[in-house]
Order: sequence, then C-alpha cells, then structure tokens
Amino acid sequence: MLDAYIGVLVLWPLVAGLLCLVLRSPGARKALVLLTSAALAVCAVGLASQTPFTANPNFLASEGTLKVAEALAIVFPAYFLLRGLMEKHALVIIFSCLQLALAIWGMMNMNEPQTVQNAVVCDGLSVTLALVVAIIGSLIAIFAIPYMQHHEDHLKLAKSKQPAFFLVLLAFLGFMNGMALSNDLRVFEACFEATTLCSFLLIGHDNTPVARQSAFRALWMNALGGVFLHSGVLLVQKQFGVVDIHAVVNPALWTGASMLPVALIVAAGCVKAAQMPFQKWLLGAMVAPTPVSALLHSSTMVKAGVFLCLRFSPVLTNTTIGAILALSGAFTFFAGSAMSLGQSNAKKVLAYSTIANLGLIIVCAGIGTPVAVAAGIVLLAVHAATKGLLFLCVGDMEQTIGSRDLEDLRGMVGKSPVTALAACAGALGMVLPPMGMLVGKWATIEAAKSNPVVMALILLGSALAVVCWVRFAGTLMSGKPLPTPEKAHHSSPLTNMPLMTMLACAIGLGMAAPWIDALMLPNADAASVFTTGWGLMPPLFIVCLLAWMVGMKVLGRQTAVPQASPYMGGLPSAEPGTFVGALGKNWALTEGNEYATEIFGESGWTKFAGTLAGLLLLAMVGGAFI
Amino acid sequence: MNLTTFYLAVAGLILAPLVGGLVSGVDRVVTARLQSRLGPPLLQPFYDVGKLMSKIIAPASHWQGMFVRWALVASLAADVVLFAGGDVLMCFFIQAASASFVAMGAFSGSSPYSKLGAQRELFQMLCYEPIFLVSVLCMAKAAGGFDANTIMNAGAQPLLYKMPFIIPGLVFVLLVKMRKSPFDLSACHHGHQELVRGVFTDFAGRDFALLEVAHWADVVVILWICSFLWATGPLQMVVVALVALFVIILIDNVSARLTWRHMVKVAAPLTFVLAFANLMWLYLE
Amino acid sequence: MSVEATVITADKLVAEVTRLHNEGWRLVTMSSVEIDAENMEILYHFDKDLKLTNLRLSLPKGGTIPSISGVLFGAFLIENEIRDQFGVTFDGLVIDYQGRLMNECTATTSNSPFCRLLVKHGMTVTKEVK
Amino acid sequence: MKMLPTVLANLFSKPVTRNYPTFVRDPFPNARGELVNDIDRCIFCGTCSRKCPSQCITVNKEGGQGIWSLEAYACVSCGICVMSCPVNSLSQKKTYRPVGTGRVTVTLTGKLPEKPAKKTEKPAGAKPAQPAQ
Amino acid sequence: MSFLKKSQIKSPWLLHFDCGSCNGCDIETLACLTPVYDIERFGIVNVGNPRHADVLIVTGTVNPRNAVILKNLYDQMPTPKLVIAVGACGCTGGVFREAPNVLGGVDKIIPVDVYVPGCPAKPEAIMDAVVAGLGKLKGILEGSK
Amino acid sequence: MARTVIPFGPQHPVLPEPIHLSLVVEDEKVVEALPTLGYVHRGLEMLAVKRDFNQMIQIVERVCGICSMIHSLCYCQGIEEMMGIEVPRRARFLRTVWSELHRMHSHLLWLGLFADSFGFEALFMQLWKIREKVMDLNEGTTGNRVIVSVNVIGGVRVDLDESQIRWIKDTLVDVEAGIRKLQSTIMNDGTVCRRTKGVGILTKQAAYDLGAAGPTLRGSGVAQDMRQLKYAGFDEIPFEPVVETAGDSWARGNVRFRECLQSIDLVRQALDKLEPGELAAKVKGKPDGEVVTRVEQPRGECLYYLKGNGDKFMQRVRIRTPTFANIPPLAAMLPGLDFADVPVVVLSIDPCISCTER
Repeated sequence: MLDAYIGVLVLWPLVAGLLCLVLRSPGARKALVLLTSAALAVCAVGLASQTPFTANPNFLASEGTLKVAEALAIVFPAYFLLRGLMEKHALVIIFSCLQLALAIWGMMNMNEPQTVQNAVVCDGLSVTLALVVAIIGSLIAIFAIPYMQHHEDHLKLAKSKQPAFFLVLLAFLGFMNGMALSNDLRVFEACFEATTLCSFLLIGHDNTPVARQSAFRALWMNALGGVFLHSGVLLVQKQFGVVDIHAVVNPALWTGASMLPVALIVAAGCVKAAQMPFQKWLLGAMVAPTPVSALLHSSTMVKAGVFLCLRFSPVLTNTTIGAILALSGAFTFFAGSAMSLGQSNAKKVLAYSTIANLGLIIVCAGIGTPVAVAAGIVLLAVHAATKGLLFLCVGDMEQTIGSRDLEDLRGMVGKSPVTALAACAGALGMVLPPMGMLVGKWATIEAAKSNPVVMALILLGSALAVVCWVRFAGTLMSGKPLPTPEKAHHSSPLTNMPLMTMLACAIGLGMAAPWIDALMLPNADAASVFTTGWGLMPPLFIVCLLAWMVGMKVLGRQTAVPQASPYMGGLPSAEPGTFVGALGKNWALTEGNEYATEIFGESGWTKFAGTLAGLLLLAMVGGAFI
Repeated sequence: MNLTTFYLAVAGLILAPLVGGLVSGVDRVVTARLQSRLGPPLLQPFYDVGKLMSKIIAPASHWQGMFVRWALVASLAADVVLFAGGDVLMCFFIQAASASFVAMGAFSGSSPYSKLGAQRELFQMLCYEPIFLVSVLCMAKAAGGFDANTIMNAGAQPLLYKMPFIIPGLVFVLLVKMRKSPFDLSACHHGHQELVRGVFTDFAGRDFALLEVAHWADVVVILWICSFLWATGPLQMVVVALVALFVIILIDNVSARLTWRHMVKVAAPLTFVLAFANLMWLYLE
Repeated sequence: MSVEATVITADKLVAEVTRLHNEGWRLVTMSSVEIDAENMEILYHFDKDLKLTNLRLSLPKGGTIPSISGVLFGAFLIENEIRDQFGVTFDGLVIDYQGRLMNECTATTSNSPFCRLLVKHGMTVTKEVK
Repeated sequence: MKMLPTVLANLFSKPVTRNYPTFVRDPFPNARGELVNDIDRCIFCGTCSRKCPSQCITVNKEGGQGIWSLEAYACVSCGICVMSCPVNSLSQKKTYRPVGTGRVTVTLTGKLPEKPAKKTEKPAGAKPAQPAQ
Repeated sequence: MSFLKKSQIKSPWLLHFDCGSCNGCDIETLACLTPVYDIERFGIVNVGNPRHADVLIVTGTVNPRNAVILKNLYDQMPTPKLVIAVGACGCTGGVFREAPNVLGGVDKIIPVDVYVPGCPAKPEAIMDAVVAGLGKLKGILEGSK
Repeated sequence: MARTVIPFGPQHPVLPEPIHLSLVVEDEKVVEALPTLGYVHRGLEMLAVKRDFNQMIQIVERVCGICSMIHSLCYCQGIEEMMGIEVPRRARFLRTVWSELHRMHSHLLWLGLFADSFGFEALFMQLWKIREKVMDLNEGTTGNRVIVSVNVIGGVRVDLDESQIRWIKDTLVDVEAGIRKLQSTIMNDGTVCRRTKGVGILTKQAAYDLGAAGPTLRGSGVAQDMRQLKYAGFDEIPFEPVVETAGDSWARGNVRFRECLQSIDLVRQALDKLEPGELAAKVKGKPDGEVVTRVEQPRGECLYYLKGNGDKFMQRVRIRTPTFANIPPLAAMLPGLDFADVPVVVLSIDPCISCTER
C-alpha cells in the first residue's frame, strides 16, 4: 500500500500532466487536475497515517531510477546551458557550465557509493512537506483552472498554452513529493534540479520580456544553488562514500570531519529558499500568473530550500555553521519584514514576507534542536497554507479590479467580501496569536535562547511583520472604497472552493500548531509540549471562540443600524466619500497608507541587506573551516 | 492548571480593569496637580466609561464593534496570562493582538483621521514591541525563564541591578502605551492633537468605553511587567509601579509631543540599542 | 483730507506694481471703496520703511482689472475678498475662489453686499439667507 | 525637561484653582455686569436705545405708559447706555447676568414723566478701585 | 439613580465650536480649562471630536457657511446631548445681528439648551451654564426612569 | 504614491477658530494645502451703514476679542486724525497701557495655544495661569476681562487711580517672574526645539514679498513694528522692535515671548509717564474725508482705511488685519511640512480668523 501511495504521489502528477498535454481539451484537463488533486490528497493522508516508516518502492530503488537520476544531473544543466546560450545570458551560462562540469567530473571520478538501504524514509518532516505539496499545491492547481482560463481570455492568445502549463504545474508537485520522500541524495538532487526547471518554465510562462528576465534571473540563481548542492553532495560522497540522506544527517558521522559539504548544501537550500542576497528571483516570480507565484511561495520551490536545511539541521546543532545560519536566517527575517513594510505592491508585500518567514524556518534549522526543528516544521506547514491563501486572494482580487497595488485594494471588503475577508483572516493569521505563525515564531525565540542576536532580530522582524500585515488587512477592510469601474467578478466554484478550503487549512493548521508541534517532537519532549508554553494555546482557542461569537453577535447587530457619516471637521459632503473643501470643490476622501519609504525604501535595503546577508553566507561557508 | 492559577486568572480578569481605572484616575489627578489644578475626582475614569456606555450613537463602520470586542478580549486575556503567572512573551503578543484589533477597527472607519491614527498606532507598535520584548528577554535571561512566576521569584537580588539600561526602553514603552507626551502620537489623552483623537476618532459610545477598559487592562500589564525590576516582594512591586507611573506623568508634563518620524528614526532605535546592549551584557557576563 | 495717492489706470497697474516691488516696496493691502452708484476705487497701499505710498485706481463697478497676484502672491487673498465684496473680476488670479472666499453666494454687480452701501444710508440690507 | 522645576513646584504648592461654585470671588468694583433699569426714574427718552451699539434696547411710549425693553442676551455690557442715560436710571450690576434656558427679554413698564425732564449733569463715572483679592 | 445614569451627569465632555465669534468667548471657554478655573473638576474634558462629545459649546453668530458645519457637528454627537450658546452672539447674534452675512443666534440652526449672556461670557458663567445644562439632563434622565 | 486627503478643520481641536485646510499628504508630508475661509465672516465692515461712527467703536472692538482694544484704538485714531482732534496726554498713555496689556495677554494666550499645538499641555496650563493675572488687571481696571471698551473718540473713558497703578505694577512683577521662569522651556527645551526649530521656515525675502506682518515678519528678520510710527504714547517711550532671524516657528515664538517682556516694560514706562489731565477731548462734528491709519497689534500691523462723508455713518471702514496678511505666507509655508507640524506652523502665525474674515 505504501508503495502505491508513494507511486501516486511522485509519478501520477507527471503522468496526469503528460495526459493534459496530449488531450488538450479543457474538460479533460479539469477532470485530470481534480482527479490528481484528490489522489494526491488521499495518498498523502494515507502516508501520514503510517508515519514514520521506511519503504523501498521499486521505481525509486531500482538501478534504472538511479541511472535516470544521474543522467538528469547532466540533462538539466545542459538544458539550462542551452537556454542560456539562446538568451545569451552570461550568468546562466557560467553556472550551468559549472553544474555540468561538476556533474561530469563526478561521474568520471566518483566511486560508487554505498547502496542506500531504504529508498524512502518518511519522518515527520517528509510527510509534512508531502502533505503540504499534496493539499496546498493541489488546491492551487485547482484554483489555476478557472484562473488560467480567465488569464488567457485576458491575453487573447491564439493558441492556448494551458496544456504545457498544467504539465509543468502538475509535474512540479510530483518532483516536490519525490524530493520530500527520497532518501537517496542523487534522486533528491535530481528532483531538486527538476524544481528549478519547473519554476523556470512557469515563471517564463507568459513569455513577456519581464517574464523572461525574471525566469532567467531565477534560473541563474538556482543554477548557482545547484552548483552548491552538487559540490556539497560530491564532497559528502567523497568524504564518507554514502548518499543515504538519513545516514548523512547523523551528527555522529560528522564529528571531526570537515563541515564544508554541509555548509554548501545548506547554502543551496538558502538559495532555493530565496534567502538574502538571493531574494530577487522570488520577487521576479511575481510576474508569473498567480497560481505560479502562489505555488512557488507557499507549497513548493522555496519549501524545498527550507526542507533541505531542516533535513540537515541535526548536524548543524551547536556548530559554527548552524549559528551563522541561524543568524543569517534571523537577519533575513528582519530585513524581509522591513522591506515588506515599505511596499505598496501587494504581491511584493507577500513576497518579502515569504522571504522573511523562510528566514525564520532557516533559523530553526540553524539552531537544530528538536524543539527548534519542530517549530520550524509548524512554521513550514502553517506558512504554506496561509501564504497560499493570501496569494490566491490577492490574485483573485487582482482579476476583479485589475490592479495588485495595495492602494487599489483598499476597501475590497465592500467589493468582493468573501475574498477580502479570507485575505484579512490570512493576514492576521500571519501575525496574531494564537495562530500557528506567531506561536511558531514564539517557539523559535524561546528555542534561540542561547543566541541573543538572533532573538533580537526575530523580535524586530516580528514587530515589522505585525505592522505590515495589520496594515494589509486594515487596508482591505478600509471604510470607503474608492470609486473604480466595477468589473464582472469571475467567481466560479473552482475559484471559491480552493479559497475556502485554503482558508480552512490556514485557520485549521494555525490552530493545530501545538498538536503538530507535539507530533514532530521526540516522545520525551512531546509529552512536555502542553505543560510548557504551548499549553497556553488550548485555553486561548476557547477565548478566541468566545471572542468570535461575541464579535459576530455585535457585527450582526451593528450591520442592522445605519452607519454614521465620517468625522471631517464638520464639513458637509455632497456625495458619500467626498467633502466640500477648499475652493468649494468636492474633494474625494482619498486615503493612502504610510510606507515610510525614507526608512523602509526597497533600493536602500536591498543594497544593505544584500551585502550583509551575502557576507553572512560567506561566513557560513567559511565557518566550515573553523 | 491548578486551582490557585485559576483563582489568579479570575482575579486578573476582574481586578486588572479596576486597577487600571484607578491608575488612570490617579494619573489625571496628579497631572492636574502638576499643572497647578485641582483635577477631577479619583473615580472620574469610571464615570467616563459609564457615561460612554449609556450613549446611543451610530457606529462609523459595522465592523468596529466586532474589533473592539476582540481587542477587549485580547487585552483581558493578556491580563489573565500575566496574573496566572504565564509566559510574559506570549502575554505581550496577545496584547499586540489587542492593539492590532484597535488599529483594524480604526481602519474600518471612514474618517481620514482614524486611518492616519491607525497607521501611527502601527508605527508605535513597531517601535515599542521590540524594545519591550528585548527587555523581557533580559529579565528572562536573568531569571532563567519566560514565565511571570519564574521572573517574580528570580531571587533576592532585584533584577534592576542587572538591567539598568533597559529603563529608558521601558519608559519609552510606558509613554507610548499610556499615550503620553512625547509619544502620544496616535491618540493623546485629551484630544488636542492634529489627529483629533487619532485611532479613536471613529469609535464612539459603548465601543469607545470598551476600548477604554481594554486600555486600562493594557496599562496594568505593562506596569506590572515593569515592576518585575524590583520583584523582591509585593509591596516593592507596587512601589516600583507607582514610581514608574509618576515618572511617566512627570515626563508627560515636561515635554512636547514629538513626531512619528522622530520616534521611528531616533527615539526607538536609541532605546532599543540600549536595551539590546543590556541583553548582550547579560549573555557575555 | 484725503489720502495721497498716485492715480493709475488699469493697463499700467501691473507695470507700476512690478516697479514698486522691485524698488523694495511691500504690499500692505488694497482698499476698495464705492464712489457712487456706478464707480468705485481701489487703493493699493505699499510700505517701505514705515512710509506708505498709495496707488488709486478707479473703475466701474463689476469691471475687470488685471490681477497683481502674479507679481505679488500675497495679493491673491485681498483680490479674492474684493471680488467677494464688490464683484470686481481680476484677470489672472493665482488662486481663484470664484467669489466665494467668505460668502456662500457669489457676488455679482447687482448682488454684492458691499455695493449697496451708498444707495442710501439707513436702507435695510437684505441678508443673504439661503 | 526644562519645565521640571516648574511642574514640581506646582505639585508641592497649592493649586491656583478657584473652587468656583463653592468659592465665588467678589466681583471687581467697576465690573460691568447685568444691565438694570430703575424704571421709576426712567423718563423713556430713548437715548439708550439710540446709543446702544447692539441695538438691544427698545423704548416705546404708547398709550400713556412707557415700555422699556431689553433683549437681555443681546446686550454686550459695554456700558454706553449707562454713560449716556440722562437721569442715571440705568446702571450695571457688578455680577454678570445669570445663564438661562430660554431667550430672555426684560420688559419694564413705567409711567411716562409729566414733561421731559431737564437734562441733569451726569456725575463722575463709577469710581474705579482696586479689586478685592 | 443607576451608575450609568449618574455617570452621564458626572462626565460631560465638551465640543467647542467657534461659529463666528470675535474670539472673546472662545478664549474664555478655553480659559475654563486652565488652572484658575479648571473645569476638569466636574469631569469635563474638551474632546474636540463630536462623536465623543456630550455638550456642544457654540460661540458666535451663525453665517450660511458655518451653519452647515454646526448642524453636521450637532448631528454627529451621540444622544443625549446638550447645546450651550455662549455670549451675546451665540444667544442672539449680539452686535452682529444686522451684519450682512449673519443669520443670527445659534438657536436658528440647532436647539439650544442653555444660553450664556455676556460679551464675552465670563468663565464662571460658562461653568454655570454647564451645571445648568446638566441639571436639565438630570431632569430628563430621572423622568425617563 | 499613496496620497491621503485630510479635511483639516473647520472644527478641529487644535484650531481654536474655524479655518479649513484641504491637505493632501503623502507619507504624512504635505504636498498640497489650500485654505478656506469664511466660517467666521460676518461682514461687519458693512455695519457702518447702520451704526454711527461712535457705535462703530464697539463694532470694531469685536473684530477680534483678543486685540479688541487695539482695534478700537486704531479706529479712534483714524477718526481723530480725520476730525483733527488732539488726544489728551493722559489718554494717550492710558491707551498705551491697555494696548500693551492686551498684547501681553494675547501673546501669553498664543504661547499657550502654540504649546498646545505641539502637545505641551503643562506649558499651556502654566502660561494661561500667568495670563489670568493679566486678565485680572484688565477686568480690575476696565470692568471687563476681554473686551475692555475703554476707547472713545478723543480719548479714553476709564481712568486709573494711584492704587490701581500700584496694583498693576505689583502684579506685573509676578507676571514677569512667571514668564521668565518659562523662558528656558520655550527657548531651549529639547522637545520644544525639536518641534519648532527649522519648522515652517519663512525667509526674510519671502516674508517681505508675501506681505507678512508682525511677529511673523519680525521672526524672519525684518525689523518692522508699527509702534515705530509713534502713535499713542510711543512718541515718548523709546521703542526697539524685537527681531529674530531664523524665520522658523521657533523664531516666531521667541519674538512673541520677548515681546511679552517688552510689553511689561512698556506698561511700566507708560504708567510712570502718567500725569493728571483730561481723559478725552470734546468731539464736535462728523468725520469727513479719508484716512489711512496703522497700529501694531499683537499679531502685527493693522491698517484701517476710513472714509467719511460728513454724515454720522461712515462711508467705508476698511479693516486690514495682520492675520489676513499672514495667510499667504502660511499657504506658502505649508507644502513640504510633516502633517504633525501643520498645526504648529498654522499657529505660529497666530491666526486670528475672526480678524481675517471680520
């Protein structure tokens, strides 16, 4: 049964994607996506019920698979190189060449490593990622069905590019699952590179100059990440002759050994997780259609990066690398939060917030204690659900009003209440207790007890995040919507269903954080979860419920009464939302948020934070030599 | 959870707003005296809230009532956590939730003053949160735990000896939280400011009364946490809280209101750095 | 007694004001006064070292004269007020309140509050009640 | 922080507040307060009504009796009428007119004098003096 | 009398609007707040926001432009509310009654509860007026029991 | 960029009087500011049709309650000039005394409101506490606190006796001590300086060109004060205008603060020069002709243009008040300010809207 589950999780998306490509009819595509989603969800839950376990499914353990993986290690860079040459993109060419060189050198010079015992070793971390990919990722895929239709209607394409799009989209999910489950570094790496490829294709999907530019930026950065990963893997292979991930992450293995490979692997994770100074590729990903950015930001791609770091966290505990990694993660959290504060582009707010929160998970990985890792896993799961929700909401609102600027989203609660309220719930869920994100952050702070700088940076970042998200939610809730031409709102069940399910996931996961945390901890620690800090959460949920009920009652009561006219110094208004001001004119009550751009301006911070984070990354790699 | 904790929690629920109201009353009387006035009766804040409760007025937005109730619940929850000896960090996070709901309520109103007030409220949160939390980290480091109980029972020596540099930070936080000059940026007590009553402009009647109660609860939490600095006994803690209160009122009366730019660029970074230096000192010791 | 003033015509006004401005005279204010049923005067008061110099401009009621607010920004308020009170139109006002600086209703030649002054003393003035 | 000595001094000294309803300060001797008319002395000459800048006094001589009426709340207490009253029947109290919940018009009716009284010499105005403090 | 009702008498918050007064009454109203008079003894605070105010103190005459503002402010105040017209101008229009751009006293636009005569009204008189107004309110509240 | 439109006023807690500014702010920086006036407009210049030239004294006193005495002084001076009346010496000095007392109470009031505009409540209270003493002087000597009604054409109608002069001098000692105690707060206090220094800068040239008046002009370094015209008692009292050069709100505040002290001195000198004599000259006839007369009000230069035609009603009473002249400089200062500084700068010109609009 397990083998079947794993097979469906890893292979079926690819098959379904290919079917999409072949069948081309929208109806079939819809059916396939829905079927895939259902299948993935069922299988992931099935797997989760069995965790922890080991398995050796044939299609992963066979010699053939390994050959394919090794071949892919050459095919992918070669493809990147080709595209780089076609585009004449120097950085892509350089890094893909490097990758290619490394792969070929590895094939030539490396001895065959020890056979991997179990092709699949599933623990809490793996299964969490698999669940996230299977559920959140599928929901996004479902959301993409009506979205892409509308998107293409808008672009007025002669020939639909959707089949290819869904092929990549679905395959992406499969590769992510493969990465989450495989226990062989070579398979893992192949999947890792495959996600790079998928993201490259998805970002460049619209094929506009901006999209191409962003896609190639993503490509060169991730190719660099690939270089790090591959060199790390080769070094591991050279040092120990093993490629069994679970064998590698055993701290005992590393006593006295050079930590350089770990540093390189973790650096690869950081690139993939868009940590500063590599945040730019993720920002560029915003130009892609919403489902793509949602996928990259929430459930796939960047999660691969943090997954890698979390996977290696046991060997990072109490090492210089770990400390510096935690520091760099904390710094990214701080800087990302600060930069998200200065943005008025809603998707950029989301993007910087993603970067920041991934930094937080990286902190957990850097600390590496079981408590920290558990907190990291909670963050990973909750963040995926919440951020996915936010992206879908923003995408939906963008299609409604034709703008993704926060200023234009003002008062959306009046225009499309369901989406706007869901977005508010998501935004507040990012920062307020007792939701998972905040609780995870809090657990991280307490886990980072030994490192005051990390703690302080997280506190600063968390304050910035609160401001950013409350403002985000507040702007959506804002009283008087500006007059914008109303467009027909495309609200299909396939839009609303994923939104609502995602909302349920975000809230559910947010609330379930203590239990997830308990599940992720070793038994001894798990018992203590509810007697320490997390124990506060269940009573708080009851308080929340009470507050919710009271709030709803009052809301019902206040909805019934007419609203008061706004205080405008007593000035009369000729029509709602205006006042009769100077020169006897009708002045619209325009509102704008304060972005304090002189403090939180993007360009200044990019330079400052990029430099500092780059130095930290170098220090981390250098830390391997200490 | 044992029974004592439960009783303490209930006490927090009931006592904190009452004490907060009294603090507010004392504040007004002392302020009046500093200004050479007689001032209102001690129980005036309660009358104010009672009056507001009985007013009939249309809400500026129908969301406001909901956010106000949530803010009140959050403030009281923070009180309860503290009274029951819970985690101070979480207590403060819950309080931040309360402030967020107030800001959300202000956002959902329609007056530009209320929106600007909400923005400034958020900028204030941005400034005081890290400072306060770093101060709490100092206390936690010195006491060996994040729980209020642990910190209060930290030992015979007052924590103040180990953390003199967090005092400017705590004063800053108190000034902001109690809406006192020079940092009464988002809403000042008497409403003589450019934002009218800032974040509270659109709240009225019962909603406003409940916010006032929430504010009292907040003040109690912050004062209490400040009094951890000399937690050698209940009496000492009360004295520390009163001294802190007096210092805040004094500062309010000898300074002009600054701008939020100044707060974000100068005052907050400065106090944060001081508090952080103290934290580092504790670690390097 | 009457105030010493240089009589000036509308076409030379701006040039004269510019000259005075360049010589360092400061515009204190302009006073408008009704002469008879058809005519009115505007006095421009300039000051330099506590000395006043005045320009006197005669014009028919409801007439149009060039605005000096282009030369002296400070004049815009005075000119708007005169527009309010006497219904004089100023050409090229930098900020034009359209005769609603103080009053709610626009002043016209026949309906400008300050023009009824000389009709006959003691005559009741109908209030502009809307 | 430069204000510190001042506020501390305030704290430790008696507040300057006059506890008004409990403690009412004596009005200054020359305070111009409520306008009263000793209607018996009034000759209804109408000088006050003509001189009043606020035009709040009307004097009527109809049907053999004089009506002196004052639109009390329009009175600006300038004292012009008192100064110009030929028979000193008008005077101002030292206290202000009390507040009211409706508009007040003071109407006093008196007998018209037999013949217009001779203009008497006005005595020197109210003597200013130092206030009681 | 219940606590809530008693509170209404004990905590009147002021909104001051200058409708076209010469400043005399305005500064006397402001003077009420200052140490010598200290109107806060009665729980009175000058709030400057109609949504929080219970007592509207209006000084000065009404003209067509500020009449609209006055009405708006009055409408935005929560009930029960009091209006105090301060000074000769506020009560009747005072010396300006016949000026071209003056409509008259405050009561032309909104109902006035207490009139404070004087030009300008003394701070003591303004305090009297608040007390008188509260007395009126108390009567209403007791009547509504 | 995100712009917010703020309807600032007409009713606003920091504005004691109604003026409206339609402010457009961006990140709380003002990018556009347009004023609206007319909320206090009464059209009282026009009342000259219905009130004779004597009654007009009471009307012009109520142009503005805070500088009422000086308005009537200016008006009376104009009529006296028109009718060729010589004002008795005692009356001239008494006018000086009350006009300076008025200036003092006005400046104290303004300093208090200014303090309030940047949120310094205690300073506001303290200044108004001192001001009450000046108000007592007004009330004790004239019978009314604010609108003193002492001027009549030809002189004054109220006299001071010896005990009152002594009382004034004694009280002024207290007042001076009180003010001096606050000097360092207003001039050097850190928070105050931060809110006022460099805020709302009006250069000397701009102030002159835009026609600023009074402390707004002197705060920008132009030594111009109508008291140099030697009206009332100033011909015998040496007088130097108070000047600051910075041109910001702080400078304007300081000009007023120092003028307070100067006024105390001027009152003392005027009281010393009081000699027994007539209070008012006899007035015969009706005003005829036209006259321009200027005095210095607390807010600056005030100009009356009066035209009579031999009737008891004036043909034209044109009042140009200092705030009216200071509105264009204000409009020029506002763009670029922090929103929080708007009230500070608005109040720094000491807006007297009832003067402006009359």
